[in-house]
Amino acid sequence: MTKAEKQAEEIREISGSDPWKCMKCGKCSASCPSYDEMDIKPHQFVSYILQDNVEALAQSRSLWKCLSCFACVERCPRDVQPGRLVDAARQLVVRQRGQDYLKADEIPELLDPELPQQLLVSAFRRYRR
Amino acid sequence: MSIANESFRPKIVAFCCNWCSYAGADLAGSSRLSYPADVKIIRVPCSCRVNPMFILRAFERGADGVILCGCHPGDCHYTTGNYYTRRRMTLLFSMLDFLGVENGRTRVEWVSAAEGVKFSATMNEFVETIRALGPNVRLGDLRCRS
Amino acid sequence: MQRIGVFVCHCGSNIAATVDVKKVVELVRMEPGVVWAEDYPYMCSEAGQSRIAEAIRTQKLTGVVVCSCSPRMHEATFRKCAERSGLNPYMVEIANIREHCSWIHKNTEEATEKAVILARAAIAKVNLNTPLQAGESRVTKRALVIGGGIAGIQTALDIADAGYEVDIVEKTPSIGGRMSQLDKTFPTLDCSACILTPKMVEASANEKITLYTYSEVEKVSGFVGDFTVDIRKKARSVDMSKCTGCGVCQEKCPSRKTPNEFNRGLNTRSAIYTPFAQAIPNVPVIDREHCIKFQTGKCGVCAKVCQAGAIDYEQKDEIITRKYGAIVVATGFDMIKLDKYGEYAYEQSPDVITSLELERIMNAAGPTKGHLERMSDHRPPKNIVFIQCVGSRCADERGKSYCSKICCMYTAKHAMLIRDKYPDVNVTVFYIDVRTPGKNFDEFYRRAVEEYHVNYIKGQVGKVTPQPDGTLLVHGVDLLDNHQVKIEADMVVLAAAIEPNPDVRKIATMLTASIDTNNFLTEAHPKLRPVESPTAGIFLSGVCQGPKDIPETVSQAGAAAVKVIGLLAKDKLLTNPCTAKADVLACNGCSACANVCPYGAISYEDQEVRAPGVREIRRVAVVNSALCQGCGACTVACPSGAMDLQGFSNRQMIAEVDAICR
Amino acid sequence: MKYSYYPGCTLKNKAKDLDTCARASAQALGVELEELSDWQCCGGVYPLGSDEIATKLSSVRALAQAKEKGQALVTLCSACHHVIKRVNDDMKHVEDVRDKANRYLQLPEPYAGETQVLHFLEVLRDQVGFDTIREKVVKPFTGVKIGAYYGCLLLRPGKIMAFDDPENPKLMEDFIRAIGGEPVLYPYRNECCGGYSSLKEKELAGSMSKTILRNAEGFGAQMLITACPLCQYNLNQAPVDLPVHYFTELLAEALGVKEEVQGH
Repeated sequence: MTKAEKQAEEIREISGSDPWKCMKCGKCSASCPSYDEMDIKPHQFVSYILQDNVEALAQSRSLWKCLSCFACVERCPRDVQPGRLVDAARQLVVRQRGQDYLKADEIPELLDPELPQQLLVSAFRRYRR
Repeated sequence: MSIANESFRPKIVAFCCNWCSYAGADLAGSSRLSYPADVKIIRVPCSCRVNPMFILRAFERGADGVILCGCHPGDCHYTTGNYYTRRRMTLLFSMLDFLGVENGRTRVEWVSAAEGVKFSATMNEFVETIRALGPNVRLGDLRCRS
Repeated sequence: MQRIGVFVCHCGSNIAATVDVKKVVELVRMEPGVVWAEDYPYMCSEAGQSRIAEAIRTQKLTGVVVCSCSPRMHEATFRKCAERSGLNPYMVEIANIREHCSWIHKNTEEATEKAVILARAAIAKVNLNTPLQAGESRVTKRALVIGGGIAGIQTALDIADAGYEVDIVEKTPSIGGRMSQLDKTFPTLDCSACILTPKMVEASANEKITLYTYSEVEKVSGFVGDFTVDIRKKARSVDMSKCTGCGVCQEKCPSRKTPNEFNRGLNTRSAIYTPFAQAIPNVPVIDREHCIKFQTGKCGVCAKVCQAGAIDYEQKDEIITRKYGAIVVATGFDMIKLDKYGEYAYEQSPDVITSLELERIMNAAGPTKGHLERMSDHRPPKNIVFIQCVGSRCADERGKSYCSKICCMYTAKHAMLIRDKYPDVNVTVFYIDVRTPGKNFDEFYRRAVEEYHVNYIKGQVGKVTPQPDGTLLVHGVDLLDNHQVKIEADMVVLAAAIEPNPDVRKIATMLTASIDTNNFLTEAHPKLRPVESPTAGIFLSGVCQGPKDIPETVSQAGAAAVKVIGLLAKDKLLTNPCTAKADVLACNGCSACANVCPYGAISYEDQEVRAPGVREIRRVAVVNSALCQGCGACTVACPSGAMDLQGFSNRQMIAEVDAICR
Repeated sequence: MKYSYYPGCTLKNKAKDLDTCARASAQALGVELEELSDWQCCGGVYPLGSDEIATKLSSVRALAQAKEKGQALVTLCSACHHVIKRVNDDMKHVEDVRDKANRYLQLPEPYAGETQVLHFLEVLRDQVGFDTIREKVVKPFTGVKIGAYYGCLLLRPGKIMAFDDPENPKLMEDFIRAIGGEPVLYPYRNECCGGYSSLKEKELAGSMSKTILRNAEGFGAQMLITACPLCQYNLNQAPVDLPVHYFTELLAEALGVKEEVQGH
């Protein structure tokens, strides 16, 4: 098993999603509110995993644009639920140290007086180890 | 047969009704879904044909597990046969359990003609259970032992 | 002692590659009763069968065991072969060493060992077999068709054409079914009513056909050739012999708020109604739930205006009991409910409709008189979006796992008809795949694109959001261009999945016909016996067996009719001789067996019982072998062991158990 | 009616109104909310990775505490509800998570998802009943057109959250009717507000919130209600003049207990 295959396998395991069930209908991409921000679109995520192309996913902007709104999870007619694959890929990246999307020193300038604690907590959890 | 030094190979009798489960077993075969050779199937017209005597006889003759397969409730070819089976076997199995033949050794399962996958999975699982339980020592007729 | 011959089949390499057939032959020779054993590459072949026949004659065999494929495949073949050679066919048993052995095991040693054990069990059974004679039962030369859609009508017409009586039972007030709701049909675009109505008229005029409309099958008993069926004729509240079909009652009826089922609820109808103008019979029914007279007692307008005096508020449901030789199920389909697809806003917006609703809107006799308009404000739409595969091809519990098969074609038809009649209207179709197998089907779809410039986009729609201005914003995706598509539509049409008529479960249970997980009726063989149910005497016609379009339905309807005719042409049927039999010496007439018999095949009579030291008249069980289907329920219920099943006797079963556990 | 109550961090700080109004209303409705003694932050987002354990533990602690008291666990913040409900589902159905969490926490008694997790809105619907609320309302929002904003976290994934129809919910609309208001149905009520992207992707979140507000406004809404502090923040950041309140604020006001709260 090559490293790429191993990583793809790991993503499938972490996500608990079965990309082979995908019938490429695109309902995930049609539902995604951050679609325009993403370089790799939700339905492409599934294909990338099937092709063991984890390297591209790890470099992808899409990891940080997914909002975990679960629209694709709810609507996927094939139970593939691409949102879970996106999150698994994100986990794979943030678990490697130094890959955090959010650095602690950036925080002060991002704050505003109204900002709820929930936002900081959520962003921290999603964006860094 | 030489079972001298091999690991435990259970004897398992499976009664399958002609209309659903036997066809399900055929489907498992034509789909090449394997299960251990320890399972031997006896064809009956309906699961309700299986007299508790047959099951007692199997254990007496050294079977380690007996499984009964019939049509799903509501789908019986004879309308109600599997309901009789369900009731009869509930009684029989609890009695057998009382006599020391553990509940894991007896089982009723509904397998339709379309469920080759289920048939194979059920048999694999059942054989696993029996292997874990080991040889059946209760009810065996000592005169039958070689 | 029996003289048994064992015949081991290689099935080419299907068996021989895994099972050491020579070794099986060698080992079974040592079994009690076996006087002959041989192997051959294809036992079922002409040559194989003649070897069996030869051995029966030369070895004077009294029993035969064939180790081969499943008895469901070739038991009948080998039994016929034995019969031709002068051996009772029920002296033949099959050891299934293919499906239950060679195909599922890899290890030759294990497979061979198992094959030998299976052969032993069969040999042990044959040692106890006795010759059985198949009985005969008579065939009632009349067929019943359940469902009066195009499938049922065509089957009935074909059966009647061969000269047999046939009854159609239809639940709604008129025959015609789904096809009567359609506007045009693909791929020829001829008008549905124009080709269906003549068939409906033909069915009602044919003297061999009896129509029971507004009726339902209530009870079925009996078996192939001799079914007894109770049909409930629901009270129409209108005397069919008096009504002239003038329609005045419907015009004058003051209760007009009931959703019109025929128009899929897009408009309303009166409480006394015929579903559509060409209804057959053209006799209205009173929907008692919505009738003012039945609900409050005060009204009776219809009775007052009826010149023929046909209105009968006192009419009662009537049960008709009839005998049939064969039953055809033609219960058809409906569209799935869309309440679980909130993202498509079907329940939120009247301008999101199903394809069948569009069919009614396009129809000249429909709620809009054939004008394409939005149901919310009756304005003509400018942008129509079609969404495919709504609830089809789903792995989740919201939808169906199968492809509904007809949607790609009817959507192309709708798109084309709209573009043809209203060239200014933009039509967009979101599809996952366009599936057009069928004669002239792909050409038809291509015409929609090439000639009519329908905009096909590969990708599914995520959500339809109704906007404050009344438009519907469709959020889709174009997977080929890889961008999201947002279309401001003013009408959205959903190709909802089709599903078998929900009543079919109840009917299948009455018929003991098997049904799959999607509620489609199961065929006896998916390829080779597609119009028969595994239950003898039950036949399948139309979508109750699987999704189909009209041409396919009509072909299947004809095929089912041929099967029925083949059955009804026989005067007698051979019955299964594997029936229960009571040993009068052991029977004490306790009734335990009769209580569990699902066929009412067991009765009791006083018989003189004679045995050494016994001579008395006793009440004993008697099995009617024409009614007994051989399930064996009684044999287990019998407390004295008097009841036994021929062909599967207690001794035979125990011999098999012993052989396996040896 | 006595419940364990898990407020969550934001409700102790920026979203105090959500919390205090709920408590006052609960009291007025005869519901006792008993705050867990030492709850910890839920983490804000549910860890989707099936091998994540550590990030689920704080929820398990809260759940186990409620179980010990024999009470259902009530939450207010959508995010807390989402996380705790899903972790509870894992504890009930995913053997691996259950084993690992129990081994780590060494609770007096192993926890296996026994606690019932309820959102306060579910308590209002199923335990108190909207009819009862209607009777107790003293200052109804008569004639006020109110849009419910559900967001994502309460509804999805529908199978686990089992809150309402995830694509066409009606719970909050029924709530609005109960307090005398007129619910406004608009299709974006279950679309994402931008969530945590507003920290680094302000434009993205802003445009999404704007779409939601414009749509609600178009359908005639005079205000929106929500159960989520982050949704409220995001929606309020958008340049649309449509007030967004917590549903508990309106409830307290309708029940006539709002002043009390502000008096404190």
